[in-house]
Amino acid sequence: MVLLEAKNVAKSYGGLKVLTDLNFHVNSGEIVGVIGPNGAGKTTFMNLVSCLSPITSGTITYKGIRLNDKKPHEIAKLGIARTFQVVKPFGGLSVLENVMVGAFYGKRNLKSKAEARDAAEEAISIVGLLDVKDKDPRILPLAKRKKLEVARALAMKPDLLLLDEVMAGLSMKELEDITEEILKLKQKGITMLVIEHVMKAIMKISDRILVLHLGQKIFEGTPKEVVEEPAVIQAYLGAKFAEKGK
Amino acid sequence: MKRIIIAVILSISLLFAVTAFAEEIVFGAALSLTGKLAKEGTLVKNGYELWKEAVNKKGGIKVGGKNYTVKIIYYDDESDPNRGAKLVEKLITVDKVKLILGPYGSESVFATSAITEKYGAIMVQGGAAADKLYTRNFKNLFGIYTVATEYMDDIIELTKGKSPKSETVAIVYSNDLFSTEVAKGAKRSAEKNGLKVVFYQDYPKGTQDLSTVIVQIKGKNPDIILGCGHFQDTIVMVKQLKDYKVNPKVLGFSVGPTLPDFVNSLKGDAENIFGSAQWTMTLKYKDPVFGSNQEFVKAYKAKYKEDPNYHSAGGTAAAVIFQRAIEKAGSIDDIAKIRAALSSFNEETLYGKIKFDSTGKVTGKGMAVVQIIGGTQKTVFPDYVAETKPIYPKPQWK
Amino acid sequence: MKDKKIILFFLFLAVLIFLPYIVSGYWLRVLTQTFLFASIATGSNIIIGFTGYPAFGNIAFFGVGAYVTGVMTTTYNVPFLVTLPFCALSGFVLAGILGIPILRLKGHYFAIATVGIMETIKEIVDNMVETTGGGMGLTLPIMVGEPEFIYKYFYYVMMLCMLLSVLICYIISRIKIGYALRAIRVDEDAASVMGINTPLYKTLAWAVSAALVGIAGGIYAYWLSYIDPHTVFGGTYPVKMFAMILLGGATTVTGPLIGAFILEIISELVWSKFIAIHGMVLGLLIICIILFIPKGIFETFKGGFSFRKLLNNLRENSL
Amino acid sequence: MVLLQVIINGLLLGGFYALIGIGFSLVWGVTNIINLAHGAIALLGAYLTYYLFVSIQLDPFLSIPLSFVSIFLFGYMLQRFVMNLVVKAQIFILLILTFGLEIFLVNFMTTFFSADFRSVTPSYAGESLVIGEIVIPYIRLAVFFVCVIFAIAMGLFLDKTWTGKAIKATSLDIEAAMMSGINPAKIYAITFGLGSAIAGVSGTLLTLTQAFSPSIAGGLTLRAFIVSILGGLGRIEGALLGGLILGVVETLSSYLIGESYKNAIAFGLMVLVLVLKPSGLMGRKYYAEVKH
Repeated sequence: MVLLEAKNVAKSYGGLKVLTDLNFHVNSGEIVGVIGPNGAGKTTFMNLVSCLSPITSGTITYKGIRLNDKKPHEIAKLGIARTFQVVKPFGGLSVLENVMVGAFYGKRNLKSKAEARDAAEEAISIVGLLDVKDKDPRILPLAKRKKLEVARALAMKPDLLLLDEVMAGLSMKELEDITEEILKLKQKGITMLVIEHVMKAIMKISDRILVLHLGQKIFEGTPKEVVEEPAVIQAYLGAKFAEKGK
Repeated sequence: MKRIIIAVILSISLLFAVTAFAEEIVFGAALSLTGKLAKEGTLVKNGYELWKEAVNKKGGIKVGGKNYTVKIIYYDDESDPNRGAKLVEKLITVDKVKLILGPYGSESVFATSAITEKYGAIMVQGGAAADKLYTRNFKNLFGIYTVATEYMDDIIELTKGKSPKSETVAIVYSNDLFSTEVAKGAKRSAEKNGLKVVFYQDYPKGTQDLSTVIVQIKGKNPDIILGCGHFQDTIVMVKQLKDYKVNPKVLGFSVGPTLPDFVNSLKGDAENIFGSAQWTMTLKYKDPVFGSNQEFVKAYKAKYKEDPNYHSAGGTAAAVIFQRAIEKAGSIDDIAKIRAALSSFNEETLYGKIKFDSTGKVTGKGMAVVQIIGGTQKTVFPDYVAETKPIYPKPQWK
Repeated sequence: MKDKKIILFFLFLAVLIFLPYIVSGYWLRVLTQTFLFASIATGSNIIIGFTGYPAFGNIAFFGVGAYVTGVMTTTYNVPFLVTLPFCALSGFVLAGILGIPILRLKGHYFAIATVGIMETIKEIVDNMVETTGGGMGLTLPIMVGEPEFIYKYFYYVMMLCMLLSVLICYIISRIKIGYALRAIRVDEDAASVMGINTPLYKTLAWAVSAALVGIAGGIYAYWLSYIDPHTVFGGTYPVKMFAMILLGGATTVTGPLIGAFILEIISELVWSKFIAIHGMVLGLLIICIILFIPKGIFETFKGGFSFRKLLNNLRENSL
Repeated sequence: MVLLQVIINGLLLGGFYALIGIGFSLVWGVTNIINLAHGAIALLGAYLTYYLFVSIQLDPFLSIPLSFVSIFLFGYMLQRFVMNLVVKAQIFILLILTFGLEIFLVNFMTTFFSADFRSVTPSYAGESLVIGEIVIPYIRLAVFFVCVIFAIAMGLFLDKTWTGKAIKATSLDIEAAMMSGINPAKIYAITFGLGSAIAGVSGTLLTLTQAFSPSIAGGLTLRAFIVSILGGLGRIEGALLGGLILGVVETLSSYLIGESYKNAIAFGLMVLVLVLKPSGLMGRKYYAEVKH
């Protein structure tokens, strides 16, 4: 079953085209990876799905509902949750309270504090942050803050989870942990769209991979196909050369 | 920590330590010593201080054969009427003072007199001219300023019978309590005297530009222009009237020409402008404390090294009247007796012949009219106190 | 810890309730004034501290409330207490309507827009001479009764107003909405993707805040019995309000209240000793609060007083 | 004809407003400080001019350089040793800090210069250029030209000099600027100094056309507010345009609607622009837009 579908999606800022003519879909229960060099339009696409910025043309549908004119909070109620590449914990609220916000306002829309606390604790235990649940997230190390992002999104009880570079900057051990957690979540029936630079991890978790380059889809296929696709390799190598040139 | 506690205890005890000693008569005043009315507030305070020194030099206030040294407790209301009210309450309940000398400014008097009335204390004020003060049926408020609605009467009176005849008048005013009342009174008085009011317009308090108003006035070409505002807008108006070559026969202001800064700020452009004055230095009145108005002026100059104006004189006069009423009442704490003495007051003071009507406002005092002639203000009206004849019509701008 | 706080609060409350039978009229007035500031600061803190929108011109609703009571009691002879719900309502509706466009702005822009609104409302009131008396101000009917009674009356009414503000803040901080507001304060994008209808909650927060400030304005008007546009819209109120919020701690329920008490009592005790220069002292005091204890005294001195903490605060925000 | 006169009056007034706004806008755009003490700083320049005129009869136009230099130093020190200490704090903390400064300065001036209203009237005051029915006062015209010259000079300074470019760079991206060797503490101080200096000059010019006392500081700041919002932050040409618009709007609304409504209309306009186009009538996306 198709959960999320993008048709001819384009986004431009003034004259600058960031995404052009993107067509693709995510099925229920899948993990879809999105890769591409910097500036490929990955985060832009994610912002379009979560309605943080308006779509220039084309449509995105989720469960058959058109998302173009929705507000971010409406999307959240429909069961889409996301994390941010630059983590955005709510400082001044404890880890537990951070996650409670998700339980209160996500798809669950809980009313009572007790219920929200239970839901939050469950999400926290999934990512393994129980020991720091009363701490202010601002003092936690990056890995834990990234986990907090995931926990907050999970507390919303999403059907579709958008993960924006949750693995960047983590150690090998932490990477393994988080990969495992993501796979566990998949078993729970959560569909995921994962933006990632860490190739090894994304190859391991993804069912399918979407490759973006300069705002365009250059390839879509299984991890194995992606590794063998010349266009992808060229895009990455070209990008690397470009970076060296700087 | 210990030191902090000691400091706090000390400051609290200081606060409560202010009690009246024997043989002292204590007055209280909550004035604006900072904020937008700091200037006028300080002048009124100067007036009170001068009176206090003069009286104490003579041995104090004599009541029932006993001499009481005058003491005045001051507080600063920061030009905030609400704070003024609070401080008067402090004067009455904490400092136990029931003789209150008024603050400067209609808003402040308005707020503080409500407190004195509630506590049965008494206030004599020489610092507010709003008519509204006297429409509240207060028994314990006496004011010596001619009220705002009568402010412009004498300037209009002055133009009567002069030639060439003035027929039209333009009135502009700042939209605050005092100025609005002045303008209303001026309009009424002008119409009563057969003048046609061709322009009547308010402007925001403290405006920085009046060019549009002046261009409009120019179109009407009135014989008389009356500005009812405050010093700041008066200066702007004079400058711009000259800029746009508007030349009326009479240019008069409610506030401004009577203040020494008027000539300092405008130099030659101040020439021949009329102003209403509650009081001027040259008025020839006798006074029970200083002997005469001239003596008061001399004493003031000696103490403060500057000329007194109607603010400070108002302060002194209010205090003088208060003192005379207390002496007549024969009691320093019987408010009813002091009130009766004030109600029946009829004496000449440096501020003029003072009588109060049943609402507590001064009656029949009138205003003096001054004109800037040769860089100084001269009293030109009414005739019996005038130093010189008014210059009419006003010559064109240089 | 929590129990101790609540016990302390009720102890404080009990003292306040019995105080009028011990202290003089002047001190009652000082306290009433303090309650007034505490109400304004606590009410405003809902939008400023909880939601993170620096509504510098929030005093606008204080003025609106004052004029609602003023006009209703003078023109329509409505009893004073009956006007108070209307003060709240007018603040609520006005902020609700203005909030929709204005709350799209952030930071400085929002702060300035609220100042613009405050000045615009002031000028409008100034020009509605027929209804409001314009610059001439408005005289309210003076309450009949013994001064003793009147002062106790306003003392208790203002105290109730303050307690109402604190109570509402407390409730907001405890329930679901409180979490939404605090999330909005830290990061609006993150809050919205978590399902928080940010425009709605922001507007709601501002409206509640305006309603509380409006009630305070209504009581103030009847208490002072004379209001004019220049005193009720602006003056030093906004900055005093902010200083109190900062001093006590912006993110807490009782912080602004404590800030109000500290600042007002200090000014009572100290100001009269520095008549000539107290304006400068006030300015310096505010500058020092900002430089050394911007997080509020409780946050800063949690584990006891030390100069090092002051210096740390100084270092934290410097370039 | 009256309408034309009113518009000319508005433009002349607008020149002055522009100058008040430029400094304010510059400081806000670069350092992200809304300087509520701007009006009070302008008055420091006004008092300097006034006392120079009274004591040695120095013509106000000649005291412009003195105002500029001395108020620049004042502003530089202030930013370097006070404002820089909290410049990274939340915005309302900065707001309160500058308000505290305003209270301090106003009371300082009241204590030492008295609350008296002052004004300077040189011998040539009141002379006007008369063309048909249109009257253009020379002083206002001169004030206008000084303001425009300062605006242009300021714009050139920012565009053509290294310091100017460093200021612009800092306002765009402070981290990138730091990495290219710019010391932001110094740049902020220079910016605040310049903003203050221009305010000081506007204070100097103020003495010629109006009466002033410490109590008008707040009103001046509010005008600066409106001008910067109308024009767009940190943009010199924007502030110039904003000033002119404000001047004309004030005189026109005063003529067409009523003098007492002019402030309401000016503030209403500001709120409207904020809501509809927060980056100002001439503002572009960058500068302060990205900073919240």
